[in-house]
Amino acid sequence: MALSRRDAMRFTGLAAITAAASGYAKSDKTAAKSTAKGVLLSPAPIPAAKGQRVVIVGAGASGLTIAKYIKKGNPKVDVVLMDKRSVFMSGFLSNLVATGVLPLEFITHDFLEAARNGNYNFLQATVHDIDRTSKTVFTNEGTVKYDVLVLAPGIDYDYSHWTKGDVELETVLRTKFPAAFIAGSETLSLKSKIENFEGGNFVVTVPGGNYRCLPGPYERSCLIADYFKKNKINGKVLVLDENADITIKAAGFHSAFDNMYKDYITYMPSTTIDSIDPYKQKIVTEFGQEIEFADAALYPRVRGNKLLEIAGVAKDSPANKAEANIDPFTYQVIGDKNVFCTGDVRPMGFSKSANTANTEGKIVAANIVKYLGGQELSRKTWTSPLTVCFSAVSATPDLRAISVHAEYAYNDANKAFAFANAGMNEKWDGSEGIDGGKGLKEWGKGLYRDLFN
Amino acid sequence: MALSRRDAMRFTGLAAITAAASGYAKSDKTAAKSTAKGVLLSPAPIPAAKGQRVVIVGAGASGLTIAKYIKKGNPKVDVVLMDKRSVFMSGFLSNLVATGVLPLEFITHDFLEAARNGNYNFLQATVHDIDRTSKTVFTNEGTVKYDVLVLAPGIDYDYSHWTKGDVELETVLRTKFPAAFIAGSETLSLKSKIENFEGGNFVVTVPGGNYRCLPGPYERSCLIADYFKKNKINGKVLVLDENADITIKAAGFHSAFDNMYKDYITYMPSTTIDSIDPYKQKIVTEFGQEIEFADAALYPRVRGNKLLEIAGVAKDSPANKAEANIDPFTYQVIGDKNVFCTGDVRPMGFSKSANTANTEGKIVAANIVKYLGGQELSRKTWTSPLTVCFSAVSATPDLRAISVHAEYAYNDANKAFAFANAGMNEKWDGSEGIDGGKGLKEWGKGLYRDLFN
Amino acid sequence: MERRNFLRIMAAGATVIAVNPSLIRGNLYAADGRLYTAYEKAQLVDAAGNPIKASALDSEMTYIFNYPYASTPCMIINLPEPTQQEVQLKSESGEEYVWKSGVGKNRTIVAYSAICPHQLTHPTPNDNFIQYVPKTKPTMAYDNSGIIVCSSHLSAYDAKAGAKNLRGAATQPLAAVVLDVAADDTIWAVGILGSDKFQDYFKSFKPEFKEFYGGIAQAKQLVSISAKTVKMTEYSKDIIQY
Amino acid sequence: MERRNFLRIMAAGATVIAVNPSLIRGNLYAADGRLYTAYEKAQLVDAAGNPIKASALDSEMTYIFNYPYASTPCMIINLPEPTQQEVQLKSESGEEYVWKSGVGKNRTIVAYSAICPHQLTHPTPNDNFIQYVPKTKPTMAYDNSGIIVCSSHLSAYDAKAGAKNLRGAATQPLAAVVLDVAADDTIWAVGILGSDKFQDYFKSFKPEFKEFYGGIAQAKQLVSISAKTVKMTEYSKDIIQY
Repeated sequence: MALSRRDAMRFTGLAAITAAASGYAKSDKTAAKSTAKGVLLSPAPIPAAKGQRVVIVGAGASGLTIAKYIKKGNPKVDVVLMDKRSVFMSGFLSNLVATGVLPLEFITHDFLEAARNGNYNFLQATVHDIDRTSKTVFTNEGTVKYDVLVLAPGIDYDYSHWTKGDVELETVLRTKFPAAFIAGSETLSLKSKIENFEGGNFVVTVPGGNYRCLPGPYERSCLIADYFKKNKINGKVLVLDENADITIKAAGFHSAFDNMYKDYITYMPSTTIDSIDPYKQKIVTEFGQEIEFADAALYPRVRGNKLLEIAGVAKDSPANKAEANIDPFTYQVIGDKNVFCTGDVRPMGFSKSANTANTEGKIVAANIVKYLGGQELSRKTWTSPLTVCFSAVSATPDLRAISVHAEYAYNDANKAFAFANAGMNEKWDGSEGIDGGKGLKEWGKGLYRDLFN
Repeated sequence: MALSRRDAMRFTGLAAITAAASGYAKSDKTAAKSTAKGVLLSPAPIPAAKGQRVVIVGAGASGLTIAKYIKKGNPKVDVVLMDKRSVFMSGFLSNLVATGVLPLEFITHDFLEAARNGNYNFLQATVHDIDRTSKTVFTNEGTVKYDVLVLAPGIDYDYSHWTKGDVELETVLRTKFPAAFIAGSETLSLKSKIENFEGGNFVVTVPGGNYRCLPGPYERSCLIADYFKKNKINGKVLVLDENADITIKAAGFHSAFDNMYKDYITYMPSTTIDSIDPYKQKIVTEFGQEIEFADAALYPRVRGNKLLEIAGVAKDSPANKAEANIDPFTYQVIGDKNVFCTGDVRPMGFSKSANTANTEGKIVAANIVKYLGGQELSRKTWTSPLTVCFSAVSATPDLRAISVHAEYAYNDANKAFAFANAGMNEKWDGSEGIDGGKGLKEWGKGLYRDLFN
Repeated sequence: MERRNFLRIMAAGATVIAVNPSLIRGNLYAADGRLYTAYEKAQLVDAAGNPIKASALDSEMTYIFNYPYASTPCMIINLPEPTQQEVQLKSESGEEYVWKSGVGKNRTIVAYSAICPHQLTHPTPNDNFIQYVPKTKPTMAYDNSGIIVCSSHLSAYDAKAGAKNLRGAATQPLAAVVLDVAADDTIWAVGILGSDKFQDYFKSFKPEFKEFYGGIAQAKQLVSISAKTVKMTEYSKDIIQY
Repeated sequence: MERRNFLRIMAAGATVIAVNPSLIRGNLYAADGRLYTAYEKAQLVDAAGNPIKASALDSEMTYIFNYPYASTPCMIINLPEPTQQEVQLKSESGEEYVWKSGVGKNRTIVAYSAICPHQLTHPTPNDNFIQYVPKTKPTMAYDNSGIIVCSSHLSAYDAKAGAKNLRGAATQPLAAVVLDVAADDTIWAVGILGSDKFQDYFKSFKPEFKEFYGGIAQAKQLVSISAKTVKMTEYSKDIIQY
């Protein structure tokens, strides 16, 4: 098809640029030296602080809540929320996306919208250093100074129980059988694994410690089984649980496993993995049992995000490695009250879930406003976050879910937090289950509204 | 609803963790000093190189192609592909997502899948420094050594023409009226702007220079107009074009504007913006014309990603700021042949589009394999990338698209690249337009297959 | 589909009855006017457009009407016992205000915004998670019933005390609708007391407004003259309550 | 729907005709056997299962059959002129091989994999972007027609020369189907010459295999005995060609 005269002219326009740009080969005088220091030690491209500045690192349920509610509590506080991601994807409800029940749009949200509605600054940047003496955060976009720093970076995976330091094995496990409890590529991997499954064992593991989203692996097992059943796939979900029993909503999940998925789920409690061969796709348990698998979502233990170590505020907890070394009532770093750590890096053993982080975030935000106003924080300024959490147990023909809600109370006798005012709805087979399914979606939508609108 | 006995036991399990973790308030001996240096100067958690290692920064169309095709060319080369994002979203086809024609799933893809299929390592990490003397890349996950480094970080926006250095104005523009030519939150912002539009002017700007996706702003204008028309929204798309005419596929877009969108699109060529008031939502042009807008997607000029400056390989080009200072035939940095720069940071004035980057990536990958094998690269090892690009002009009732394809040839007389073997299909109103619409989707799917499968 | 049409008609045709507003005295606003906004009075009418009489409200039934905007749902409930009086309340930003009392012969009639201040859950033609839980029905949200519960995140509100927070994630009471009961036993909404979430609501549900009200502008229209009032089971297809 | 069923039947019921394969001599493989894979011979039959005669193929029509796997589409074309002979070709990884010639009385009949090696575009029951462009029809992909074009990204292949690359993004020829024409004028596929993309194809289209072939395993079944061969317009609903 010949070019028309008009078309030829358009092309010429671009060709002119091409011509001009082609002169480069001539130049040869680049400094070999890196200019990184110069670029990165300048301030990041955000407006100068117009008052006391709170910098929040990590725009998950915790960070987003805190940014919004600090501005609500005192609009004069300057708030900068940072995240390395260009888009938000929630871990909550992601099992429903992985099994095709909900579209990706449902869990994917817009940081800029949150910033527009919340009247704070969002900066897409990754932190690589924090100097708590000069109160400076170093990012790939430049530096940001803070008066108060909030670290809400969430979990990372701790593969050490399985890999004993073998980095290659860890990389292969992360790549081939991702846990899919940090939303993003992992979620899409899980989705394509389920969609392309041709039969055999599909292994789901449940880690020990206080892992993110206690019911998550059980919910996932139900939904994968539901998918196999619906699509007549000759597959079986093997649930390898490091714990002695289902860790939460046990009655509900057990009855779903037994009644709906007898032929599709094998639940294996107290199963500690000794070794994994990702090439032969074989797991050997502590007792020598060999388990072959056609595919898997291998969820290792969790730890605090590496950012805590970068900031020098990490400490192993009895449950997990490298969690935040904070006062459990004020969320302030021990020895540095200007730094708060929230969300899934907190060491208090609360449920690592979005609803907990969201309700906690409102409390922490109110306390940060008080702190910036000169008030000391203490046990007296503490109130309990709330854990409200729905888990799907089936999607076909109806979405059915069970739920739990609980507060936390501090027990002075044993110096521990324990659940308070807790309740469960573990019946899924009547109208409660269908209401639960509707509740699950509205619960998620409510959270998105609170974080982004 | 009371807790059953069994439930109470489950809760106890978690409460035990809670109890154990609550001991933290007692400890008070954290070092205030940052440990960032220690954490970040250790190697990143990827396997040791098993041969010559190529590190590719940026997993867009360019980086993904190069990673895959180096492994195809020589499986013994160790390839590490890095990106700061947890998930891939394409700019191409994103206008169709923003206008609700395609679901988000269509453009969102999985880096881990690409790594699994391509047999290379993917590392989610952000680079903050590069030392070309010791051949080390510094990331928030630790250091990575390279034999060959490929920088394919893509564009950033250059707001300086509009803001004259006013960082606050830039932040407001980025937040309130994002350009949506870097996929992610910006895409979702555009989508909600269109869906929630209540009438008035919707401004779309077309920058000067060699901006990303030449037809993109025109395609977007058509699709927004299509949306307004279909949903009976009393809105008008004002296309403020810095250029004297539509820069590509002009006949096709002009006829679409004139025939389908007479009442919905006002095309304003040669319109340079003098100032933008993002609060009053008013633009003043160079000639003093005042344009009020109800909403907008303001696309400023583009520049090379800041990473080039970090690496010390940036140089202003006649078209854009801070593009790669490379030999246009070998893509090697002038003075440092171990560093290649590809994709939208190249200064050659090729079309900044995924198909160009993908075809270019295969050539560059083959050349890197040769270079690692000891061969010198030169003009003789160069072949032309291909630009094949479809643009939707309507979605209702049928998806219709126009297209262009072209190679590039170097002209020794004027030392410039120019289009060669170019062709257009700018007819959209017959069956060609419908075929074009189908072609558009298959074109995109082909690219995703090539990048991820 | 029917529910959607019903709402469209409600929004568009809310101009049936004319009454001299000065005949009706407000009696339930904060003493000092803080956190009280008067809107145009609207008479509560049934689906056929006939005035609803206070004495005709079923006991412990949640009725829904949209007020003060075409898209902002409220609930009116006839409680089994008289309400408390002069209840001291506090908004999430710390402002204090007083809710005076229920209305009607026995001070048993209350009305509140049905937009949960926690995360804006509210009745739609599809479903309703927020309603009064009768005394005989258990709820997971609180120790006893006879309260208002949002079953989305289990916030519990004291129906007889200005929707004061009892438990859950919500950090302020439901906004109250200030009601008048006229001498002829007709019921009138006259304003909103407390911190409403209308602006957040308008930001958050634009696609829903298009679906149910025909557009965003339509959803933001102020209700005028009368407000159609129906049982929650007629308003929403599904009632979800734990 | 019809097309989908057609494919399922094709995959499942490909066991109609039995012939002694030894009666048929291959004549179109690479001289040294490189890049040639023999598969079970399959006779090309029409939709009714009757053998297709070489002399009965319409000139310049693209016919589609699936070979050597139930889901891998190939095209057979009767060109208007005799093909070239002993064409030297090169795969994308640099392996050289020889395509000998077309078959049939006048050496005009050629067959190639219809999976474009560039990005795996191929005919499906929904649409077909890759086909022979008759001499009288223009194409955007190249200066002259009478060639094979993938209109997804405009790769052009020389139909009469082993599908050698003429222009576009593809970096190797289409894989060739090695054909035999028997003494009775029946046509047999016997193997694949050149670098095929079958493994990439199997990785990339799993959802499609479920939709059109009933499953991934079914899609990977080897074709046996016969291969149903239809005009591309019967195989795909939409033909897209620039």
